Amino acid sequence: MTHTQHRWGMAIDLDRCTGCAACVVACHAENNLPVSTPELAAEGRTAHWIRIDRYYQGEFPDVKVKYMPVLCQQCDEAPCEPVCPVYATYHNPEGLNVQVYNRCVGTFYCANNCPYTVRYFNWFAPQWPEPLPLQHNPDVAIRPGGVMEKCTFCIQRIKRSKEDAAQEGRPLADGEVRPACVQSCPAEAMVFGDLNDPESKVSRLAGNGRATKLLEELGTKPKVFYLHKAT
Amino acid sequence: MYLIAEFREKDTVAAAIRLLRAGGIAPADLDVFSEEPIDLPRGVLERPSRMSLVSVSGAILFGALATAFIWWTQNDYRLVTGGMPVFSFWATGVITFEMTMLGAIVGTFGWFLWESGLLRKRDRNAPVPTVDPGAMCLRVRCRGNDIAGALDALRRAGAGDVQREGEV
Amino acid sequence: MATAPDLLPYDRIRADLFRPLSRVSRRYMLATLIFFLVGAAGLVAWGFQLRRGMGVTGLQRPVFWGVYIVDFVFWIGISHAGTLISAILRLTDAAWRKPVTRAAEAITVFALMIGGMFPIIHLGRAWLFYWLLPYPNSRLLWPNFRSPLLWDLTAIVTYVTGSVIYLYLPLIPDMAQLAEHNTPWRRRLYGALSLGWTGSDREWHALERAMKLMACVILAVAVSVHTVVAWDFAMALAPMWHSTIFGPYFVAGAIFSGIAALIVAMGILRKVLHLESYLTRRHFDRLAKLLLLMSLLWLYFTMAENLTVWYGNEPKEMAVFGARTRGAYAPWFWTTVFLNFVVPFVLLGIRRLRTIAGATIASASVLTGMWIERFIIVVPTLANPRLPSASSFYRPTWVEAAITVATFAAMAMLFMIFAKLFPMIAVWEFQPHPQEDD
Amino acid sequence: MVARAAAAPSVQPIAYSHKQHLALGLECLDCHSSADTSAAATLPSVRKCMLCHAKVAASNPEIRKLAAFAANHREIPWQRVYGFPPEALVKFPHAPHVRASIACDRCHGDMTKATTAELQVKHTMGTCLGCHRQYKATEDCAACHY
Repeated sequence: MTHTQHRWGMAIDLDRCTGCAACVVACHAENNLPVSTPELAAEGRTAHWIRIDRYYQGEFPDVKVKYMPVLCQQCDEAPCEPVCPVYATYHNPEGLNVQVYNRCVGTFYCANNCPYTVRYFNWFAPQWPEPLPLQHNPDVAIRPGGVMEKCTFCIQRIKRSKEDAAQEGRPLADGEVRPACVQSCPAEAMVFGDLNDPESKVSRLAGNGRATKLLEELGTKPKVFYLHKAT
Repeated sequence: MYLIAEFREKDTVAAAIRLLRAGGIAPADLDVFSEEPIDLPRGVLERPSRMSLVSVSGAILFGALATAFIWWTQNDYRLVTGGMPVFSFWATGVITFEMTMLGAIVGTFGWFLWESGLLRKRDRNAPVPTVDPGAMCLRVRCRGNDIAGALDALRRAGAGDVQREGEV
Repeated sequence: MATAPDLLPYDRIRADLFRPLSRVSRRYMLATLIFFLVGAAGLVAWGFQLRRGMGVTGLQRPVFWGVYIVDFVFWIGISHAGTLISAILRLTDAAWRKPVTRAAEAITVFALMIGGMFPIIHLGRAWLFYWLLPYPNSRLLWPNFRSPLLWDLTAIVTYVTGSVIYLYLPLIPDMAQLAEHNTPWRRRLYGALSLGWTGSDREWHALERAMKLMACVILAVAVSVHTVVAWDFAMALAPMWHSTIFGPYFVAGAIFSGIAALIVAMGILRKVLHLESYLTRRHFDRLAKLLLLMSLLWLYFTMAENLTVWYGNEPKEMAVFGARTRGAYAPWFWTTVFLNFVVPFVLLGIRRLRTIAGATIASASVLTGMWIERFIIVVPTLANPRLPSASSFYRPTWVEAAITVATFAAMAMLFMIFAKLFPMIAVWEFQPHPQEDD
Repeated sequence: MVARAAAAPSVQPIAYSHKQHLALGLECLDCHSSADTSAAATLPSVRKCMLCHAKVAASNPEIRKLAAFAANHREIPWQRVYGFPPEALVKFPHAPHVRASIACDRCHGDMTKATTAELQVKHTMGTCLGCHRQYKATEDCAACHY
C-alpha cells in the first residue's frame, strides 16, 4: 500500500450557490455545534463553522444578491498558527489547519488574527435541549467551554474514508471524502478533494479561470477556491 | 584587633586613609562606615569591581541559553508549519532579548550581593560601629606591631575619638 | 524656589520619613478595608466568570479582546512610571528626582503585578495558564515561542524581576536603619530584608554601581516591554493594528500615563503623609513639564497614526478609522483627545495654572484619557474585520467593570500597605550637607 | 472515573476470568471480534457466551448468572475498564493498531494472568506518544484529537 500525502482543498462555485444554507444546517448536525436561543444569539453567542455572507448590489427594487459560503480557508500560511502560544492550532501533514481543543487555553489571539473571522469560541459549556443530545455525532468531540473551534473540513469523515480504504487495501478514490456541507449542497456548488492529485475534480476546478481565493492579497494561501460568477 | 575612629569631615577621612596606607596598611584592612554614600577622591580607597563584566557575561549566557532552548524545543517536537519556519530567529528574537536582559539583571544583583559582602562569609567578630547621622567611622584592622603607627596616623589626620576593639 | 530638603537637618528627615511607619490611624484602617472589599468584590466577579464561562463578559465574535486587554495595556503602561522615570533621572543625575523615585518604583512593581494578572483573567480556561510556561511534560510539548504572547510573558517576567530588584536595592540601607530601633516584629522583618547591611564603603560602592547598571538595563527592558505589548496588536493582520508606529506610540503613551500616575500618587502622598517640605512645588513643576511634553508627543503620534490611514484611504482601514472618528466609537475618541491633549495643554501650558493642584487634575485627566485611548485602539479594529459581514459592536458587562474597578482598589491598597512598611522617600539619598546642589 | 470504578475486580456482574479462557486456547479476537475491523473492540453478546456455556460448566454458579441473563434476553452490564471519557476529547481506533500488528498486551497488559477485567495499563498521552515515537507512527495531534 503506497502512502500518499494528501492536501485537502475545496472549490465553491458561486454561480451555483443559491444561499439556501443547507450546508450550515448540515454542518451543525455533523459537528455537534450547540444550538442557540434568541437571547444568546442577540448577544453574539452563536457559532456556525460555515456561514453565508450576503453581498448586495444596486438599489431596491433592482437588487442583486451574491451569496458566499465562508468557512475556514485552511490557509497554508495561516495567520492564526504562529500566534497561538501553546500550539493549539497548527498545520497537519495533510495541509489541514487543525484546532486541538485539549491544548487550547483560550487566548483568543488566533481569532483576532484570522482575516476571515471564521473562528468561533465556546463562551459557555455547550448545552442542548432534550432530546438533541441523542443525535450527537460520536465521531466528533463535544467541545468544552472556553476553547476556540472552527471548521475542520470534517476531519472525522476524512479519517473514516481513509480507514475504510486502508481496510480494503485500496487507494482513496477522488470524491470519496465528502464533508457534510459538500454532501448536503443541493446545487452541488461545493467540491472537496485532494489538491495533490492533479486529476482530482477540485484540482481541475482550482485551475479554472474563474477560481479566486478570498483575501488572496494577504498572502495566507487559502485552500478554498471560489469560482466567481460568470457575468 | 580593630581601631575605630570617628570623623565629621570627608577630607579628614581621606587624609587618614592616605596616612594609614603610607604606613603600610592594606586597603582590604580599611572600612569606612556611614549612613549615606561618600565619594572619596580618586586614588584614596579604590575598590576594583567586576560587576559590569559579570553583568555582561550573565546577559550573554542567558541570551545564548534561551536561544538554544528555543531551537531545541521547536525541533524536538516538529510540527508542520505550512511553509513557515520551525525555528525563526527573528520571530523569537524578542525572547532572546528579554532573557539577555534578565541575565544582566540576575548577574548584577548576584554580584552585588557577593561584592558588597552581604552574602559572603564575613568576619563575624569584626566590630560594626554605630554611626551617628552625618558622621563617618573608619575601621582599621591591624596586627600587633602596626597598632601604634595606625593610632598615630589617625590622630594626626584629626580623628575625634579612637576606640580599640578585639584582641591583639 | 524651595530647596528645603537640602537644608533640613538629618534627624528631622529621618523623623519625618519614618513617622508614617509607626502609626496606624483609624482612617487608614478604614480606607484600606474599603479598598480590600472592593478588590475582593472583583475576585468574586472573576470567580463568577470562571464558573459560568467567558460568556458573562461583553466579548463577542469578532471582538475577542475587550476591557481586560485594555486594562492590561493600561496597567503595564502605568508601570512605566517607575523604572523609566527613575532610571532616566538617575542616569542623568538629576538631583531633584530623589524624593520621587521610591514612589515611582513602587508604582511600577504594583502596576506590573496587577497588569500581569489580566492576560490570565482573559483566558478562556484560566486554570491552564501554566501551559504557556516551558516546563518538561510527558507530552513533550513546549510552548510556541513565535507567539507574541510568549514574548509578552518573558518580557513581563524580566520586567517584574528587574523592577522588584530595582525597588529593593535602594531600600536596603533604609531598612537597615529601620531595624535599629523598632518593635520586635518589625526589627526582625527589616533585619532579615536588609541582609545585615552595615553601611561600609564596600557596600555603598556595590550598591551605587549596581543601581547604575540596573538603571541602564531596566531602561532597555521597560522600552521593550511596552513595545512587545504594542506588537501583540501590530503583529496581527487586522486593519489599523498592523502598524509600524505602534511600538514607539505605546512606549510614549506608557511614559505619558506613567508620569500622570506618579503625579497623582505624589499629590495624595504629600497630603496624607504631610510631606509638604519634601514633595515641593518644584517637583510637581518639573514633572508637569515632562507630562506636557509627553502630551504633545502623544498628539504627534496620534496624528501620525490616523492621518496616514486617512490619506491612504484603504477601505478596510477606513472602516476602522470611520468607526473611531465618526461612527459608534467617535465620542470616546474625541474624549480621549480632550483629556489627553486639551486639558493638560491648558493646565500645564499656562504657568499660572501649573500648580500642584493643576498638575494633579491634569494627571487624573490623562489617566482617564489614556484608559479610553487603549479602548479606542483595541475595540474598533476588532469590531470592523476585513469581511464586513462579521462586523459587530462591543459593550462591556458588569463583570468586566467590577474587575476593572477592583484592580484600581487593589493598587490603592497595595500602595497604602507599602507606605506603612517602607519609607516613601529614600532616606539615605537625602544628603543634609549643603555642598550638594542641583 | 470509569476506570477507577472498574479497578476493583468485584464490580463486574460476573466473575469472568480471562486467564482461564486464554489458557483454553481462545484468542482475544474470538470474543472482542471487531478490534481488527473497527474503532471499538466490542464486548461479546451474551448469546456468544452461551454458544459454549449452554453445555460447558453449566452448573458453575457464575455460569448460572450468565444463563439467567440469556434466559431474560438481557445483555450483561459489564463495567467498562478501558476507554476515554468524552471530556478527554480523544479518539482511539483499534483497527489501525491491530493492522500495524501491535499486540493487545501492549496496551492491556498480560491478560493470560488476569482474572476479572482490571485496568492494568494506565493510558496517558505520554503512553500513547512514547509508543508512536518508537514505531515512527504519526505524531500529528489531529491523529487522535478532533
